[in-house]
Amino acid sequence: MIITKRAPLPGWVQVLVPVGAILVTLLLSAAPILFAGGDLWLSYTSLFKGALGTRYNFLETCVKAAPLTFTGLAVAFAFRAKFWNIGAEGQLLAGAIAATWVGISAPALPKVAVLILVCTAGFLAGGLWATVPALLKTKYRVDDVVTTLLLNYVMWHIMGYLLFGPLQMPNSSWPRSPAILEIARFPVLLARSRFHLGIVLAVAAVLIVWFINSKTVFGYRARAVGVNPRAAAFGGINVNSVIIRTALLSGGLAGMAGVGEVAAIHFHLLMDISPGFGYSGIVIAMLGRLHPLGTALAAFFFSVIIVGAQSMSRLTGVPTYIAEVIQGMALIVMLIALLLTEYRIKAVKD
Amino acid sequence: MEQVFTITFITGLLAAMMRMATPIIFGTLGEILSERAGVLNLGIEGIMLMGAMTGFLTTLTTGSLWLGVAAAALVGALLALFMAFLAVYLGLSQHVSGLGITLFSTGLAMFIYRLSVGSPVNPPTVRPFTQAAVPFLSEIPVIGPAFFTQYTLVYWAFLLIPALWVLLYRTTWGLAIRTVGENPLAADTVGINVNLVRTLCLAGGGALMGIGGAFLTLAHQNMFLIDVVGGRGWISIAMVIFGNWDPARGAAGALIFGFLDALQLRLQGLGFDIPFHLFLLIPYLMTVVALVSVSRRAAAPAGLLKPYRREEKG
Amino acid sequence: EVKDYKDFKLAAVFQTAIEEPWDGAIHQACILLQKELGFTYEFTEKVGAADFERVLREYAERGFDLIVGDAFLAGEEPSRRVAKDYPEVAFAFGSEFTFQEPNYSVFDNWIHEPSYLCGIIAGRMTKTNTLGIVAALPIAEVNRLVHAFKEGALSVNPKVKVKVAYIGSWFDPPKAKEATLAQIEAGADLIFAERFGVFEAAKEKGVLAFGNMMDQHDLAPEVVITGPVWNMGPTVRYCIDEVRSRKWKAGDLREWSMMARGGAYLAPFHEFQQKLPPEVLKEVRELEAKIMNGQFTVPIIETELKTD
Amino acid sequence: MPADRHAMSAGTEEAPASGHTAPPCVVEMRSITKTFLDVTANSNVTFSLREGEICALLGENGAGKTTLMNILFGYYAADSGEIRIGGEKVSFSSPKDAIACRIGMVHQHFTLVPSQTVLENVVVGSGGGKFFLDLSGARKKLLALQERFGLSVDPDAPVWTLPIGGQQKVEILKALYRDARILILDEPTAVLAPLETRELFATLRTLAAGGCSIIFISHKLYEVMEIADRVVVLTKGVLTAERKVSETSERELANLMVGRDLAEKKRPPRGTPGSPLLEIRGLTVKNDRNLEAVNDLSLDIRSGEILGMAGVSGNGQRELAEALFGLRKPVSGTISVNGMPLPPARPKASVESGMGRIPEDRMTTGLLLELSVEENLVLENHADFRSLGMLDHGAIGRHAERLISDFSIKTDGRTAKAQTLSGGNLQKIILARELSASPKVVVAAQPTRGLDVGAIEYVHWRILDARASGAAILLISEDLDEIFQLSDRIAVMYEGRIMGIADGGSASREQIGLWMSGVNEPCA
Ligand SMILES: Nc1ncnc2c1ncn2[C@@H]1O[C@H](COP(=O)(O)OP(=O)(O)OP(=O)(O)O)[C@@H](O)[C@H]1O
Ligand SMILES: Nc1ncnc2c1ncn2[C@@H]1O[C@H](COP(=O)(O)OP(=O)(O)OP(=O)(O)O)[C@@H](O)[C@H]1O
Ligand SMILES: [Mg+2]
Ligand SMILES: [Mg+2]
Repeated sequence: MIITKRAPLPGWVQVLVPVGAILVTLLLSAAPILFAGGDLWLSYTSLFKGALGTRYNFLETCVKAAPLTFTGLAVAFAFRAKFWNIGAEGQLLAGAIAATWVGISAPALPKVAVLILVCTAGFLAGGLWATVPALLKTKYRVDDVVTTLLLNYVMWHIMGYLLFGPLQMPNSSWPRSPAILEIARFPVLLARSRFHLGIVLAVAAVLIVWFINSKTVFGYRARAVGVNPRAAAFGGINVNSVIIRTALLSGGLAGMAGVGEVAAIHFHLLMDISPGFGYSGIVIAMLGRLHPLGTALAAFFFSVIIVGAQSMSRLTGVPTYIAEVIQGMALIVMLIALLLTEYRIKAVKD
Repeated sequence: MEQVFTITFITGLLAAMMRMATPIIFGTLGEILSERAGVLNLGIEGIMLMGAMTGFLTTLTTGSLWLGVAAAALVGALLALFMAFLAVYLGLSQHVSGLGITLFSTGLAMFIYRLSVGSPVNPPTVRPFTQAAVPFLSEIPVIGPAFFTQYTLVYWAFLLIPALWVLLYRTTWGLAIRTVGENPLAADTVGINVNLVRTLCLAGGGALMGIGGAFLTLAHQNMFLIDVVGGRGWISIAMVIFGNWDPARGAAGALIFGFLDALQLRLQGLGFDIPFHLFLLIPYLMTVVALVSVSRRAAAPAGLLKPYRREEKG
Repeated sequence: EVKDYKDFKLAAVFQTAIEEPWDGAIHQACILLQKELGFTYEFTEKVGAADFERVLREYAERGFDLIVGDAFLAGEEPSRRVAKDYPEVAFAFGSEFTFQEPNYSVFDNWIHEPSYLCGIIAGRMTKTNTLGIVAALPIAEVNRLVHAFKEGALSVNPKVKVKVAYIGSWFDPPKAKEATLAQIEAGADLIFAERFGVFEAAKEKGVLAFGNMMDQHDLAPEVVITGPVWNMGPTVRYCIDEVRSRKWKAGDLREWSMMARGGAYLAPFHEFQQKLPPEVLKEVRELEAKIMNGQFTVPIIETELKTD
Repeated sequence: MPADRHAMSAGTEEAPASGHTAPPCVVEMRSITKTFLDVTANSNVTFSLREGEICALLGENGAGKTTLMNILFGYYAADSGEIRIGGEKVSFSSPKDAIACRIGMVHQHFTLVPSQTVLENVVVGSGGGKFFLDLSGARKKLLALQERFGLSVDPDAPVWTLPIGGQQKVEILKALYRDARILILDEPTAVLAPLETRELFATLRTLAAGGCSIIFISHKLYEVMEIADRVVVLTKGVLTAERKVSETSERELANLMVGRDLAEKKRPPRGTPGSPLLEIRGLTVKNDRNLEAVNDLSLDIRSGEILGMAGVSGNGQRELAEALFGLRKPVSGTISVNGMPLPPARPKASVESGMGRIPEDRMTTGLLLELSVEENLVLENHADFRSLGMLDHGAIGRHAERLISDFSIKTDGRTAKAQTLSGGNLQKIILARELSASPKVVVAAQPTRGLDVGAIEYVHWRILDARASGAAILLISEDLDEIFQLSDRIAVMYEGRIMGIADGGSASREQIGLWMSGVNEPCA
């Protein structure tokens, strides 16, 4: 089997391929469903109904897409500058912690001011937490993959400490913080749903990152450092400062995901505030080819699968873990599909 | 405090270090094998979980522990072969392929487990490996009970360290593997089948990861529960880099980590009035600190993360 | 009129996998009653924090009569929100907070009484006067039990000291095992196993242990003396009947989880019926009776328990 | 300089004169065609090689030389055509098969593992089914080969510690270790200094005399004239001409390649040099091995003057250039540009000092291959196109368009990715970026390495042009012809020191050659 680049495909094929990928995924997921004795037709219909079928479900899918978009952007932006940030999870937690802290003790200010305060706190917390590995990378050449990864656990336990200590709800023995003040909560934008301000912020973030990447001096430098640090340095770009700023922004974006979960979903801090949004972010960024818009699409695609598959498992009585199985398959199939848009595969016996 | 320096405490601590380190050593060695051939296998976390699950169910149904270990190794290898298909033959991003496999296998492991055991009052258990004392050596005070009264798989792990080292540095295959990992083009132009080498290394590594998972459900424990791997795969990845892609150093890292983990549990037992979460983060923090000290000479295989396509230019 | 069992629909929502004993206890009760009474029962395990509300609404929308589950942490607000939106549906949730009118009741694992009885056994049996406790997290639900265990032991043996280790999660048997080994090496000769993983260590070191939540005898017949068992049967049965007969109102269901109502009991001794000294068994049975008829109340202490 | 040329080609006689008793064909490639996406690299090429023959392959960059050889080596699969080795029809699916047919190839871009030792690099893949490495046995065999062909390198030295010349020896040894009888060398001399080239040629002659057949690719016509028996010319993938060396001339070959006569290579008269613009004082720089590569070096270059820095590769030229570019921190010494001292290890400073900087490795240091042409053109001065944090893409575009036309860069447009451009055109991007701002000082390291005659001609013209506009130019090159063609003064670097400086007009190749080999007494 050999693989060779192919001439660019026409636009409509480019569009069709992902659609095809989704169909293939459904086909493949038939195996585990039947294995578990589920009803295929019901599964497929409930999958789509669960994710997009009703107004509420569709909006729920958007709700799920918001944090995924933030972490996806965080990773995409970092990876572009070859800062291998596997730590979006920890940065998300940092953001959540800061947002909670501000949200609990918010000063008496107009709501807008408080919200800005909450977001800034979360953004900075995530960003600063990400600059730790960035500094270790630039100062001591410590591999960023490991440090970002390990610091996720560190932050998780720091959160654990806070939730059993300073941040614990007074009359509770559980690892939970007090609820944040009304004034610090994201407004719900559509009645009878959880469609909140954070979703709009996520969309805004997509545009901002796209703008930074393609229009600003910093974006140019980040790209230069990303494709060839040595050449960038030769050209007079301060590689270290670019990496650190990248980390700050990347971590900040991840932090915003945490802010959203606190200020719009849970209204308080708890240990499992993130079902691995940070790690999914890596997958999503890669699916989106590290491009902001692609990342947003990937995030939505992913939440459709998550939300849909979960509801499907309930309606068909298939163990809920099928959701992750389908996610995994969807990811891999989509990846192969995207490959086929660029390459053609020739079967050749060695 | 004086309790810290008693013989039993130290012996127990060292023995615990060995047990805690073993699954991580399996994972680390498996990952080193893959990465030395130029493939980062982020599927490790999921592969270890599948190994833990398959090993457990096999033993549960057949009653044979060794069949369980074999099954775990087999499943690990198969998942790694799938990784090879994606990352080596198709040349897909190693990051995503690996994470995809972890996602997929994590779900699959629980899915299969639930289907096969349903929801009993108590989770099913197997009669696990018992510790086997090495004649004579196990007599030595402290050392004996700590290092030479262990599960067979622990001995395996520690024998695998020199074995992998010899494979990498003293055999023609090892030289081929290292060359493939450093510069696939160089390997190809001397007639080495780059993709085949990478595939075999992934498969071998996957088998080790699977066994590492099985250790948790067949030796250290006697039941399978969700999260039983609990991030040990990710830690292995960290140890590979900590160990600078060298089997001995990687295993040393795993031991240090196991030591700290065992220590923090014991310190809790001694009843210092420190929030236990601060104990729990010691191993991770220490590893980061340790990394700073070793980082300067860190040198990843030059071909890591790069898919090899012959007619790709530039 | 009273709704027929076969038309009755019960749903359960769990935040963890059903191997987790707390949720497991609820799930087991539902399964047993379903077998007995033949109503419809559906459940979802491992519901993520952010998904909790959606799952509840889904069941409510699908017209389930009663929804039970554990609401701790992530579930507290969402479940109460949803309950507001669906007054015709009955909700009964494990919760650290109180009930909510008109349709949201709360329950919890009030099995400190059998834990106290275990403590008495431990206090009598220990030779080193050192007991081990391996638990998940220092939360009220756990603290109650471990304190009761300790109090029980002290009530018969003032010299007793306890060692406590928190493993920091619901599942990490390897960690729990190592914590146990550490305690045994430090002198503990009886372990209260609030979590999975303890029995393996006990077996290897040849010490005895107490299970938790269910009759865990089968997990390790040679080491599990007994243990507090939480029987959610009475609670669920009570809820179902209230709902069927339209008498449902919000309240605290705690009494249904206590010994007097059969919601909690001491697991059967199996082999240990013979192995334990008769006088200890006698003592335990006597106090058990006192608790049942209200002559004795076990203290409820919910603060974090520390190693002495 | 025909005189020295003759001196160099002394000994061509040893090479087996083809023709008299025609030896058998060892290689026959019949109507080979290979196309990549948008390029036809080889179209219907038919080529053959006789036993013991040295055949040169000529052609502009991108003519398809490497591709053709990669096909012969089994590395690329031809779209059509057939290959016969010793009369046998073969079909190679990988280099493994070619090696089995005793074909060896020294690639244009080395295929070595820097972190491994010479020995490991040589023996890898030649285990012969054995499981355990037999390094001692391998070492014996290797030393024997070194002995026989005068290719001396320390078997236990890690490859990254070797100078380029040494690395090439390793490549050749790799092929010989596998008993290659057909040896392909793709631009082997592009990176070699004259002395090394001479050694290489000696080796090749021994090989050929021993019946080994050699294909030799080079852009240097006089080398071809010296070493080859026969020349084959590729143009845009088509085999357009074939000549016996004995029956052709450099001039004809150049014409056959480029399709036109090249301008007569004459150095325009030097103007009167002005004030010193680049001053280096007591500069000491360490290399990656932490040894002193540049050793207390001092140098002045005046306005309107080209100083050619000759020297065998690995004598500190790279480190000198990197120090000037701010990529490497000097241990001691000062560098001042136009009177202003440069802060150490600050690339930005060397950019802002108004130095035109042409780095040695254009791919890894000079360019961002995955970015567009226009983005590469503003690498150093993109800040000038900034307005409140944003880049003025309109202005950048106009800037790019101007440079593309001024420097006649061949590209699909300013937004095309740099990597799709050709070697020569990539170098043009760098020239445009570095020279368009009429810099006061120019540091050019190996500016024509790997380029074909046409491209070289263009680069030289640009450098002379810069001199005419008053720049002080440091030309670091291992190509003596280039040095002699351009330099007003010629300095020779040996082990980090300057052996001597001679006047470009009157210097003799002997003198420079002696200096390059570290001999210091002036020759009569
Ligand atoms: N990586 C690539 N992928 C696709 N096409 C390429 C690639 N590299 C080069 N090409 C095509 O091949 C053409 C010629 O490339 P090449 O480097 O051989 O040109 P060249 O003849 O050497 O030019 P010059 O003489 O200026 O060096 C390029 O202009 C481009 O169209
Ligand atoms: N793998 C590839 N993918 C795409 N284009 C290629 C590839 N290899 C070669 N080409 C193109 O094919 C043509 C021939 O390239 P080749 O390297 O054979 O030329 P060459 O004669 O060796 O040039 P040079 O003198 O610069 O080495 C060029 O246009 C080149 O860009
Ligand atoms: Mg070439
Ligand atoms: Mg070229």
